[in-house]
Amino acid sequence: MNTPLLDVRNVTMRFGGIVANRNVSFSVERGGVTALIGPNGAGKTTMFNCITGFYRASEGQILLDGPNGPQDIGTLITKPITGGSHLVTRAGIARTFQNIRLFKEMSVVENLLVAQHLVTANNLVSGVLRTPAFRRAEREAVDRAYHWLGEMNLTDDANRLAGELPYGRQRRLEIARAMCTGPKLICLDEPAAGLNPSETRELSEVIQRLCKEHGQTVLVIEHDMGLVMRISDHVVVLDHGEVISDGTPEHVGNDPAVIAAYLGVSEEEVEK
Amino acid sequence: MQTNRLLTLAKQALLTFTVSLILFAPISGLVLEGFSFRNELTRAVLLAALVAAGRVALSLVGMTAIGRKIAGKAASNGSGVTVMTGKEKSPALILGLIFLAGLSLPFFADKYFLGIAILALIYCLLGLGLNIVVGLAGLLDLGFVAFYAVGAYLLALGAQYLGLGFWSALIIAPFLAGLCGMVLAFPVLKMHGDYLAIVTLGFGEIIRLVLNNWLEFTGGPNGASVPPPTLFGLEFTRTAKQGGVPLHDYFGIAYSADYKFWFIYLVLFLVVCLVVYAVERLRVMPLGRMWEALREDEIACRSLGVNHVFTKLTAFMLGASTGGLAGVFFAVHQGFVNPTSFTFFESALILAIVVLGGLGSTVGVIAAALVLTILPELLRDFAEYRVLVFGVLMVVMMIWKPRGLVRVQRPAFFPSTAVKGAGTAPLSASPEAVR
Amino acid sequence: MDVYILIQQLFNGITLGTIYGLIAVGYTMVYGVIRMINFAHGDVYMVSAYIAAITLAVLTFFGIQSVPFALISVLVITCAITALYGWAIERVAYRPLRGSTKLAPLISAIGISLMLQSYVQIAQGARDQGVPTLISGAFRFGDGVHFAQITYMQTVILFASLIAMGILTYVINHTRIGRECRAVQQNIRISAVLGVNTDRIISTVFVIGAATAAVGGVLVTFNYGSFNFFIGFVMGIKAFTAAVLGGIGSLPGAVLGGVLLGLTEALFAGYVSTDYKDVFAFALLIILLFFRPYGLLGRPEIQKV
Amino acid sequence: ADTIKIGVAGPYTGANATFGEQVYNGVSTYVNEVNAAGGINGKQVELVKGDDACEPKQAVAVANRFVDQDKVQAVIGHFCSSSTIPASEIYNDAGILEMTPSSTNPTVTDRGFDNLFRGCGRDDQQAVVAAGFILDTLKRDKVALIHDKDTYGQGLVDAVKKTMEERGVQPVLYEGLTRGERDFNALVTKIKSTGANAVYFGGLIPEGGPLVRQLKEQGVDVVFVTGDAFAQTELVAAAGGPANLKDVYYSATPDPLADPSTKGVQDALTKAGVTPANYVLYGYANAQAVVAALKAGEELDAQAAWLRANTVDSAIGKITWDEKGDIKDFKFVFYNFDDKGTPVLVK
Amino acid sequence: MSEAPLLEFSGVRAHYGPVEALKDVNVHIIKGEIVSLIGANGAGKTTLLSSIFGAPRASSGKILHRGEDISRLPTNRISRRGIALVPEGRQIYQEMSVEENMMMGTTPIGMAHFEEDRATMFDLFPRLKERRNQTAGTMSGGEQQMLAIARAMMARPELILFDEPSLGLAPLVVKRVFDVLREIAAMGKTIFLVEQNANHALKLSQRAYVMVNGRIHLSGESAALLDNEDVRKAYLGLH
Ligand SMILES: Nc1ncnc2c1ncn2[C@@H]1O[C@H](COP(=O)(O)OP(=O)(O)OP(=O)(O)O)[C@@H](O)[C@H]1O
Ligand SMILES: Nc1ncnc2c1ncn2[C@@H]1O[C@H](COP(=O)(O)OP(=O)(O)OP(=O)(O)O)[C@@H](O)[C@H]1O
Ligand SMILES: CC(C)C[C@H](N)C(=O)O
Ligand SMILES: [Mg+2]
Ligand SMILES: [Mg+2]
Repeated sequence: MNTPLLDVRNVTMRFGGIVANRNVSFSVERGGVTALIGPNGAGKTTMFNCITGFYRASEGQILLDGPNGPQDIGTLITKPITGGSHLVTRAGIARTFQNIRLFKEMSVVENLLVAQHLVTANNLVSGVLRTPAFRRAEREAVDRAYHWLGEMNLTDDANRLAGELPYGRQRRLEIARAMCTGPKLICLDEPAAGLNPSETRELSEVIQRLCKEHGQTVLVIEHDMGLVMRISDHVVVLDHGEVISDGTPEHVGNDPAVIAAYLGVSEEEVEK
Repeated sequence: MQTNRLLTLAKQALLTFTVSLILFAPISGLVLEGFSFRNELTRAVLLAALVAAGRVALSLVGMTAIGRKIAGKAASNGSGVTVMTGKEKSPALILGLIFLAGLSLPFFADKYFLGIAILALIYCLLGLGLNIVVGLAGLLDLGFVAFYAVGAYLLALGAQYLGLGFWSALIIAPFLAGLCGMVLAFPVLKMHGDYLAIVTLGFGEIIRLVLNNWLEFTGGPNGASVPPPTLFGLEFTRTAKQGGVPLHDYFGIAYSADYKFWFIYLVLFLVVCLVVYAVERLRVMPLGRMWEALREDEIACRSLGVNHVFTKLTAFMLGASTGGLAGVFFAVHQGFVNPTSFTFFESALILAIVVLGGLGSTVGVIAAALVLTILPELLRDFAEYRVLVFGVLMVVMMIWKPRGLVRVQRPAFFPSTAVKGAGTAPLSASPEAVR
Repeated sequence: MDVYILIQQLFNGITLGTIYGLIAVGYTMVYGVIRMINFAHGDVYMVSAYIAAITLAVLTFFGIQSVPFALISVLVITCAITALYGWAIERVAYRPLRGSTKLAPLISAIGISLMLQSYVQIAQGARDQGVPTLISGAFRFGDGVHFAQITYMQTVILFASLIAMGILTYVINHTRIGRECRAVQQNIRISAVLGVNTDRIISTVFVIGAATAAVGGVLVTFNYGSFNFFIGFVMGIKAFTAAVLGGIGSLPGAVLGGVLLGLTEALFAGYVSTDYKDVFAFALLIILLFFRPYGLLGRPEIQKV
Repeated sequence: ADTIKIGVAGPYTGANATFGEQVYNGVSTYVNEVNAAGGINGKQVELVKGDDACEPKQAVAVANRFVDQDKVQAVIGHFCSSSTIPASEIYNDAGILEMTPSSTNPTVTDRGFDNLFRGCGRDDQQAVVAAGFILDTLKRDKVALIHDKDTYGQGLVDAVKKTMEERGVQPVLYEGLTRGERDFNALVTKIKSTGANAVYFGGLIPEGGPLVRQLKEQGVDVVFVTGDAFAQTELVAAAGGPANLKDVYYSATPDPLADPSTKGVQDALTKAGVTPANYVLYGYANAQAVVAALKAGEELDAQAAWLRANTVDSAIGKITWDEKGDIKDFKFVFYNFDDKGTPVLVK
Repeated sequence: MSEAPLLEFSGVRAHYGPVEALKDVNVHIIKGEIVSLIGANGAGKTTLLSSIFGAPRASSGKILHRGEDISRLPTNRISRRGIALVPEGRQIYQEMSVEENMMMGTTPIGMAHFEEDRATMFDLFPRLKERRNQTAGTMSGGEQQMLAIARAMMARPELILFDEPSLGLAPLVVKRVFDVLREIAAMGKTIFLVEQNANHALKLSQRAYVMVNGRIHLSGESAALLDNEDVRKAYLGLH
């Protein structure tokens, strides 16, 4: 078996006295959906923040596999002067946020164009003079933006302000925006929150398509167990900052520890 | 109903009257004379009555149908940003006309008017520069005047010590100012929002204070004189002072002090046009978009791989460069620079231009620069009431158009024909998505 | 080095600093609640100086001789009228801008600042005004030649400022109105939904801010004895600097920032150079903010993503 | 035109507004008299106010406006040297007579403009007198030099310093305070620590008044000498009462109002309800000179030549001009204060 | 409907700038009822709730509370009438402690019952008790949601508007929230519930409205809607 795309090794994250993650280890395999679940406050978002470089984990390592072997996220963000979480994105991890963070006063397409700043010819002179190379790059960027808008079923809203969109579409737009960075791994923090069941179903199809058609690796935090069970290949359960269960959806769904801590006895699941 | 209205109106009037009377009575009503005072209370009462009457008049207008319409309109233009539809008519014709009109202005205007036009254009330049920093990148800069000073003093001191001329200063100034921008930006970029504001304010003051205190080098409060500009070695003075030939002698025409103004105006006008073009381009370029994205949400930007420090730095430097450019023109126009031209109030004025124009809007900035430089001149007839009226108008304009004179419009983008429709997702119900 | 000179400079710095602190409180409070830098605050202080002098003149005119009584009535009347100024300015120039961009009220404030200056200049004339010395004398330490002193008036300033600041800090942190102020600061919309009368809270803040400026105005007027329509400008910038130094939004920070600024100025002026004392003060501010981006006592914004 | 326009430029707003007012009051008082007496060669005189707020930027705009829009025939102003210097270039180009009632900085006339006259003294003249006064009359040798970092104040102090150094006296302190501040306690303590027995201050009353007061409050035993900007009635209030003015001296022109020959000026001012402050008199005197010059001819050459050749019997005494445009032998005398704060001539 | 409604929208329209977000909405809620409102994203549910608090103000039509039009009242007066809102996206005071947030909830009625009500809330949400002094902004999403509910309850409102209270909550907590809603209803409070989780909402409520594009599209007994084919397809995700 080849190396996992992302390998989280013994990560601990503390905020003053609060330990949000304690000795967490898990890995994310290429091309699949890994779900991170757990009760509120279990430390899932914190884990995400460590993975995407927003926090520097207090202890442990997070390794992202790349062409030159595994790379430690921690060293990327602590690099002097040039270091920072943006390097993590450049290394191939994109994310969405639990509380939507779009560029509200910019149009939907522009949101996606910002995400592509690395591939467009980012040169002042060529931009002001509109060299052919620059125009080509811009055109490709716009087309790529429209491609992802299409994928997320947002083409209609392309030239609206992002802030005007209803919640659900904003969530999809965030995913589209993250995809525009061309990530190896995309981390979705509660993408289905605020969506109704049929919208959730659409979303799960979108995510599945990402994996199947684009070979995208997805790491997702979600409370909607229906979605999690449907799409994920691998589930990691956190509770009080610790991994309490790790395995296939079936395994986790039947793990008494998980049921006690998180799921409760699910009438809904029974009903279906 | 009717009497009810009248009653509230009367109440309102009375309240306004009382409050304004209390406000006006000490300051307008009792004028200090040494350790005692002179009674001018009637003046205070009159003022208070005036304010109350104004208030009632406003309310009355608000009650009429037209008034309500106006009020409604004023209230509804709250939302600031719109996205263009992509079907707007190209403004090339109008722009061309404006350009020609701008070029031909010297033939119609006298020196006074031209002088104001030059100042207005200088403020356009300043506004455009600060707009990059504040309007686009969202970094509140209260010390912008520092870069303006750098440009101005570059020419003044450069001429004095290094023999720099107008043209070489024009080329060096953006770089030097940009460099200063970078020096300032380093400590500043770690800071957030209003801390940044005060640090930039402090920086602006430091520059001014140093210019003022360093007598041996800068001339301190006495300032430094600036040589008049030259054009290919031709001078605009009556007699050659810089070893060239006076322009009027060369062409064999009569001497006129206006030529210098024409020259400055035309060069400045062209520079402003260039800067406007560049700034407009920036807004649809990756760099400009990153600035705006940073203004909207820094964390999201970082999550997209944007190096926020570097991006802010570029905004600061480009803004500073533009300010430096403006400084050179100011110096050459004045022929003399001293620190009083670079006070905090100047920064505030430039900021007012940017905000009044509508943050991020180039057209707005130009409009506001014209308004805020021409207005004080128009107000000259008010003599010492000038500043008062200017202040009142500033407040009124802000209340009237809180989001600026011109709404920001975002460009529309459409896919190239090659991919049209290709990206339609299977679950989409409406494939003909592109408007 | 003469130790009395050093002590004297410390006294100088601390009294100047408490005054900066008093004015800074107004900036900090307004900023704390509506995140607005109220550039007209310095001019409100200027207006209060005039009101104080006029009130004193009127009292003298009516033959009131008792110094404590005069001082207290001047303080009360000035605070009241200046507070009304604060209220009116907010009502006229800032409230209509609620909910628009953050910078709109800033510009409006600059307009108000120009208006106030110009209004006072026109109404009262541009010349310097003064008040007679009410309280003279000083506590002196040392012998006849070498001594350090703190004047009675400076003592009054110190105590009045500390008391004013103590009361305010208590109000903000421990009373309902203070809590509501903080609530409005963090989320004005939801505060209204929860039943907070946001307009009134904001007005209150302006009123309190103006009143503290008035306390400053009265004390400064009686201490330095002279003023004109332009004194708001320099004081405004200094106090604003103090507020930021201490961490804008924090009341104790404003005081601390003020005192620090005052001390810096006094010591630098005393031992290095008066010319460059402001350069040094601003440089210090920049350096300090570089290492503590939220000022001395400011709390960093929570950045939970 | 059937009227003659004279521009009066100065700060009518901003920190120096009080001076602008005074100059204008002086000028307008005299011009009203002239008009009442039939004007200049039968033409009425019209005054145009130009507010430059002592900012060079506005000064240039005002100058252009005077020249192009208002078409003035002479200018009284500008007030601050920093405004006069850039604005005078424009008047020079346009060939318009200019007389400044207050710009004392040497540069103003040292540039060799033929249209520009100074209706007041020069800083270097005043400084020489002041240095002599401190060293010889008051016999003080430990002098602290304080200025306000402005053209006038610093110019004056620098000139005093130069004169003193030429005479071999080193100042014990040379410092600049910041305009707009009120608290100079730190500076006062520093002065005290140097053991100075005299302070020469170059600056204006808003800073000078509190400085005097704080020197007294801290019990610093020095004489306080300063320039003509202190010849203002508000000094008493600004310094905290007459008691604080005991050892304060300032240099100024001999008080014209004490001179019986200027009775007319006095009456005119009383009639117009103008308090005769320092710059009111300068304004009045400059108006007298300019009107006299305008009477001499319509051309600048004639006007300038007249001024260089004749003596004006003005509100500040009999004045004549040298080639540069400076007043010849501008006289400075010293004033001190009595118990009520009224200035008295130092003999 | 014999009883006069506690809250009634009659012909309400509301705009965001040029966009009409509510188009002639008629909704009524009777005292003691649980009414739910479901609809797709962007249908205008949040707008409907917040128009009660005046943002955006109804541009025409009336919002009647106990028969009085409240659509022009200042926002802060609404909560004094016994209406509380649990807003979308929690909107807790980030920089205040949990307790202070709860204190803010008491604004309309004063602090008289604070201790008592706080105890009740801590029973409902033990997590809050643990974190009572934590700065609210650092709490997890779910914890914040609980706090938002608790805060609204502190005003002892008669009518509580919930805007997606289950958003971002773990399944266990969602269940608890719905249990809490039931308990709250049992206390005699009237509940108006906006939910994406239509299944849960319809099971809880007696009546429901379905909103589409700013209009009320369907309304009726919840049970009936639960069986409605369209509703099942569109909102319950069942085919
Ligand atoms: N910046 C911070 N400072 C202090 N404590 C924090 C911070 N960020 C998170 N925490 C704490 O760490 C714990 C984990 O929070 P986290 O947001 O990771 O939870 P979560 O698993 O994402 O929960 P939810 O599903 O509700 O979003 C919480 O108890 C929270 O209070
Ligand atoms: N501040 C705003 N400015 C402009 N348009 C807005 C604004 N808020 C909402 N809208 C628009 O109003 C419509 C209704 O939005 P609303 O938030 O009420 O929907 P919702 O039903 O609550 O959706 P969700 O389930 O996503 O919360 C949407 O089309 C949205 O785009
Ligand atoms: C400030 C004034 C007294 C003017 C001063 N004489 C100058 O030359 O600027
Ligand atoms: Mg989370
Ligand atoms: Mg909603």
